[in-house]
Amino acid sequence: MTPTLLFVQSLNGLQFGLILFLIAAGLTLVFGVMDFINLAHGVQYMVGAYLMAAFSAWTGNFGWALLLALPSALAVGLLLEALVFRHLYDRDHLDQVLATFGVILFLNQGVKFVWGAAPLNVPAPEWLSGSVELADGLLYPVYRLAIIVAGLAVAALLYVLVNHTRVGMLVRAGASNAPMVSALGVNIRRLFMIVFGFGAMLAGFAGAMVAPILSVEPGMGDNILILAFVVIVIGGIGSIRGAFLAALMVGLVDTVGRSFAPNLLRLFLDPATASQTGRAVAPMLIYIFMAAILFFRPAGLFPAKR
Amino acid sequence: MNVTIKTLGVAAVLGLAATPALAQEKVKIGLLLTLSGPSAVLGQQARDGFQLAVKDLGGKLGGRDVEVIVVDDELKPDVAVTKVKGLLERDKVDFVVGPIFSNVAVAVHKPIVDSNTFYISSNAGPSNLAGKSCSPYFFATSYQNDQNHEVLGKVAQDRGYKKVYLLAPNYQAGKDALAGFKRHFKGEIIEESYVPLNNLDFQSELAKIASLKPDAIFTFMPGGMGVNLVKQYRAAGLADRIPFLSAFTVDESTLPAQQDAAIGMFGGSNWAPNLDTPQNKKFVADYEAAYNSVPGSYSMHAYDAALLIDSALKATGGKTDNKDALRAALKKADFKSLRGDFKIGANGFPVQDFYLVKAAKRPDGKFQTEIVEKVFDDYTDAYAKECAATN
Amino acid sequence: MVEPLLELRHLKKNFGALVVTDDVSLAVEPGELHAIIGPNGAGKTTLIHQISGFLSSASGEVLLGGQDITRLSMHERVRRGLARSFQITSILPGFSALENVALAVQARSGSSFRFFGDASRERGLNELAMDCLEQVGLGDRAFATAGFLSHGEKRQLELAIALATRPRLLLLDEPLAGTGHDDSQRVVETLRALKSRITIVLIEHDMDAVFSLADRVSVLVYGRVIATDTPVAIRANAEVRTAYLGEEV
Amino acid sequence: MTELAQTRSAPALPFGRRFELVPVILFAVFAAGPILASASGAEGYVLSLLTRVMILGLAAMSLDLILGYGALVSFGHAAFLGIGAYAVGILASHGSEDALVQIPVALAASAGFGLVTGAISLRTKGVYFIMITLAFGQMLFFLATSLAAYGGDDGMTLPERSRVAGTALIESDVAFYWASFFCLLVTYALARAVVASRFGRVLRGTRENSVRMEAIGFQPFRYQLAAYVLSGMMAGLAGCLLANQTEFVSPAYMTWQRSGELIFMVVLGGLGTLHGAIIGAAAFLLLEEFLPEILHTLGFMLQEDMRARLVENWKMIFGPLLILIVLFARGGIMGLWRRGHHG
Repeated sequence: MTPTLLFVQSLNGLQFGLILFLIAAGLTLVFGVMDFINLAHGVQYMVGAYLMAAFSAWTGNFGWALLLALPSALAVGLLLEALVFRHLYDRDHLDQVLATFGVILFLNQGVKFVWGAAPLNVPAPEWLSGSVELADGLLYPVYRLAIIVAGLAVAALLYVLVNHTRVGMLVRAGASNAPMVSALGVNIRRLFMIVFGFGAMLAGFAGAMVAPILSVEPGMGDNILILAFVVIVIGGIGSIRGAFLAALMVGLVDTVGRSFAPNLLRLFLDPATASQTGRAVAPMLIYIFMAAILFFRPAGLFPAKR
Repeated sequence: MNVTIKTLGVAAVLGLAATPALAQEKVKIGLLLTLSGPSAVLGQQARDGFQLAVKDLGGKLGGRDVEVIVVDDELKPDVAVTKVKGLLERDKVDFVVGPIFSNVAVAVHKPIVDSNTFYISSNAGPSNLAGKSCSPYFFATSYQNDQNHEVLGKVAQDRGYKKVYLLAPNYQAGKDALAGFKRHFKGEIIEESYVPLNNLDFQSELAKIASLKPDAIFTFMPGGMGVNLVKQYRAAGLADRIPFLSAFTVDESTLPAQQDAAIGMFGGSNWAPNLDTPQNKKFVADYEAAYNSVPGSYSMHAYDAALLIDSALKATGGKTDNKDALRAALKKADFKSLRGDFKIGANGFPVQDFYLVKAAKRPDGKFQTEIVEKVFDDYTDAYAKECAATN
Repeated sequence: MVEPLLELRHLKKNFGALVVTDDVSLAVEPGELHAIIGPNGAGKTTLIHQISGFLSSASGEVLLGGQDITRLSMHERVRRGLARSFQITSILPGFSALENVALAVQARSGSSFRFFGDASRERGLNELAMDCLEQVGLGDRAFATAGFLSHGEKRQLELAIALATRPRLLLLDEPLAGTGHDDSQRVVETLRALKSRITIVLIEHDMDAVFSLADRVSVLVYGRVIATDTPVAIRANAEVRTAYLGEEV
Repeated sequence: MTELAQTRSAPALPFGRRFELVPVILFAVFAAGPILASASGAEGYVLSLLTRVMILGLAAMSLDLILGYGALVSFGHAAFLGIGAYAVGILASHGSEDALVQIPVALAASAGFGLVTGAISLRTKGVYFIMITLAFGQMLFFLATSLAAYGGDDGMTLPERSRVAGTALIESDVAFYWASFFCLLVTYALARAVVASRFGRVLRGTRENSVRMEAIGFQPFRYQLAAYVLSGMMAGLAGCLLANQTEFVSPAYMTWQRSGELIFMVVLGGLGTLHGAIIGAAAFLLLEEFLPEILHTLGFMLQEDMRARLVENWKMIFGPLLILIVLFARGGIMGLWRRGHHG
């Protein structure tokens, strides 16, 4: 393993982690502020990617497509909130899990109904395609760098929003004590709607951003949803800072661990066994990581004060 | 899940009036395919291919009216077993055709052959069904899974590649694929890389490939994984530098999403849409007209499965009760396959030609695979000798 | 001098920079009813949490019958004879009143790792539970679902649950809070009947009740005990009057 | 999760005091299964469907024991199904085909896995508990997919059903049906006894108010762990049956989706009644099986291709149906039934 390769893998982990963060941020806010488990958050990511594919085919331009996809993702989120989620805030977690699972089934099948089962293609914009040479023969796609930049920008924006605006103050207060916020005379329903729509848009943004590098297909949000849950649980529910750190950690553990686990094991085992075990262990790494974190910190890294 | 094809019903009524002698029961065929989830597109291709064949045959197989019952196995083996029992015992089908995935094929194999029903695989060809667990009730119109990988191994060997990088998902079919490749490739494998199943991001592997600079890579990356790999391989600038050999990675089910990114990438197959026979040209044209997409081998195999059943029923005079006679007729495979040369081997799997194919853009803007060269002639799979069945 | 049943030595608890109880030392004699009073925010409930083991202490010791129980968890302290009620009623709302108490009886009689036999029909448990309910005057409500009892009844039920663990020491956190006049009379009568048999530490804001029930009173202000004495002496204590009573009486 | 327990309490009446109609009807229907099956003309299919309902009903019921009575939302319960199934498959592939060996091994393995993962998971609460159980389930799932010797991701076919004391007692579908029926009935009776017992009362008390339980001298952890292990063993038994029913063992039995479906069945049927979970499993599986057919019938006025599309996309109906059930049928099917009987 050369240092350059390690560097590239870390970049990949960073990029993957930032995408995870975009999804997890909304999830953790919705969970922290509203105490609402939204399994349908993953399909909002998928919807974002499909909207991107549709608008990209329609306009033929990446920028326009992104500009159209974002408000549309927001609209879809608000529509779902009004139709389904709003009626579930007072329910217990199991009801929420069930109903949002129903939304998953519907939307996964729905996109297939509308766009067909075959994966869709979204071309990357011309000025972001191609790659830069990081080291001799080691190319890195520009678009990935763009994702990293966009992800960091959104993280910074979120930091400012949550820490330096009135809505952000309410969100933080709501995450630790919802009844208190509503006692302050804040329209809690509207706050919920804003948080929800914003979370949906972030997930949609993540979906739109990855559309050119990943295949847009039904069910693409299911596995990433589980990872997003892993992230918010490691980070501590309701904590944006926790979600950010946890997302990067999960991204790095997965990406770097996957390529280095067999090498590491080779220090202790003979090569054949090492590669066999490495292969078996690699997909488990994230879960082992989560179980270990929760073992030592049962409420995640940054538990909300309640 | 009980989807009778109404148009065939109409044809049946007409047929009934014309030839009262055939006023017998319909021949029932259960199509067991994955029609939900991310892999549904493969099941749809197979379903459409089969139905197109039935339509081309005038709504009849071997002169008998047909009822096609399509069920979705949801890619869950235990669900598939229950649904297959429904096909066998409630619907009393005469043939089960399908499925797409090997794990489903293995799970339903026992209930089907135990009930002495003919099982025609239109895609999955796991090694144990070709070897140790072969059955006189099992036939395939596709291939044994390893064979497409063997094509690429042979090509890599023949072209004199010294160092090859292998990449597959970490599950049984992935391991089988790499084993299949290695059967004919004798050069150096500089790395065998496995990614988790349903992995969608290949940056780490691509970084490794770029640093190792192999003569070629070989990969087996079906479905959405393949779409991602191809796009990312192209974006990383590797496509023009390191030949991309693959199986089930660039085909008609993934090309609509890969598009230009896949052009020039190699695959192995027993057929391609541009295979130059009149029958095949008509099939591709009809399929595109009916379903608005380029047919892949999934459709072709299912189409041939219908032709195979048709030929056997013709030979038995439409009768299905004499299993031995029906089996003998199926074995003869007395029909003209879309892929040309086609025989059924001792283990129920085809003996056929294999080609190196390449993804290309057609003048009309659609994408398809095209034949580069024939790699194997009348090729039998490696497990046939393990099959002790006396069929 | 008799050995105290409960002894607190230099107990301290802080939440970050906020010190809630500070250097609390206190001795409760066997058989007495020891009331702890103090203004809101004085740290009374926190002190009860520290004694019962619901919260751990930053420093200091808790001794029960001469044994150090500072490191024991709440359920272990219960087994050593320390029972408590909560300021905000804590019962099993879905269970009947009788079952609430029977479960407490079950906790100290035999193993609860019995997987067979209908626990709700165990006569031994039910009779003792009924007995406790009657002691607090809830006998006629035994089969009512606990969640549907009136507020006063819930407080009585909590008392019955605590009694059922056969405590040597009972910690009561504002048993009269939120009760109406009639209910509070009943609770006071119940406590009066109990005080001869069980040592009680009582936190209460109702001064009439405190001064009519207590044998001794400790005054807690800003987390510190400023005085411990008989009710009469406390009333006369100048420091207490200025710090606390002066503002209220 | 403790916070969700307070809103959903089991009926206050003590157990076993009154005659309960629902479980009697339920088991009567199962007992009549073979007659229904032979009358339907598709005996094997109906039997296999009902057997599947009973087996997954058993798994769902085992989950209800900790979810409905202990408020522990295990999102990795399918792992136990997998342990049971793999115990059968692995032993069979090494020549131990007797259920009298396989079942004890499966139960011991489930108990061991439950003990270790439970002891770690129970340190956490609420959603953290959900996620850590998911993590353990996923670890086992990936482990199974890497067992190349036992079929890896493809799974493996059993040569035949387990033998019982050396005989092919459960080889026929009818005999296997009765074996599953027997397992379900015995486990149900056992679970009923457990929830009514001293142990069960502590478990239920912990669900209602775990602080109160500590304040009367119980350590909830020990009881929750015991219940978790017990529940895992029951699910392990269901896994043994599932392997025998499909004569096939696969990692697909322990995907997180399957764990989710189990939770689903319990909530659909109604928490904390045991038989509710079985009814939930039946409703879920039968709906999954027949919804396409029902849609086909309902869609008679549609054009043929629209109708086919509707049937193929049955999940688009299934999803909203679930949402409606949650929104309008609180307490699941048992909740509906109870409301119907109390005005």
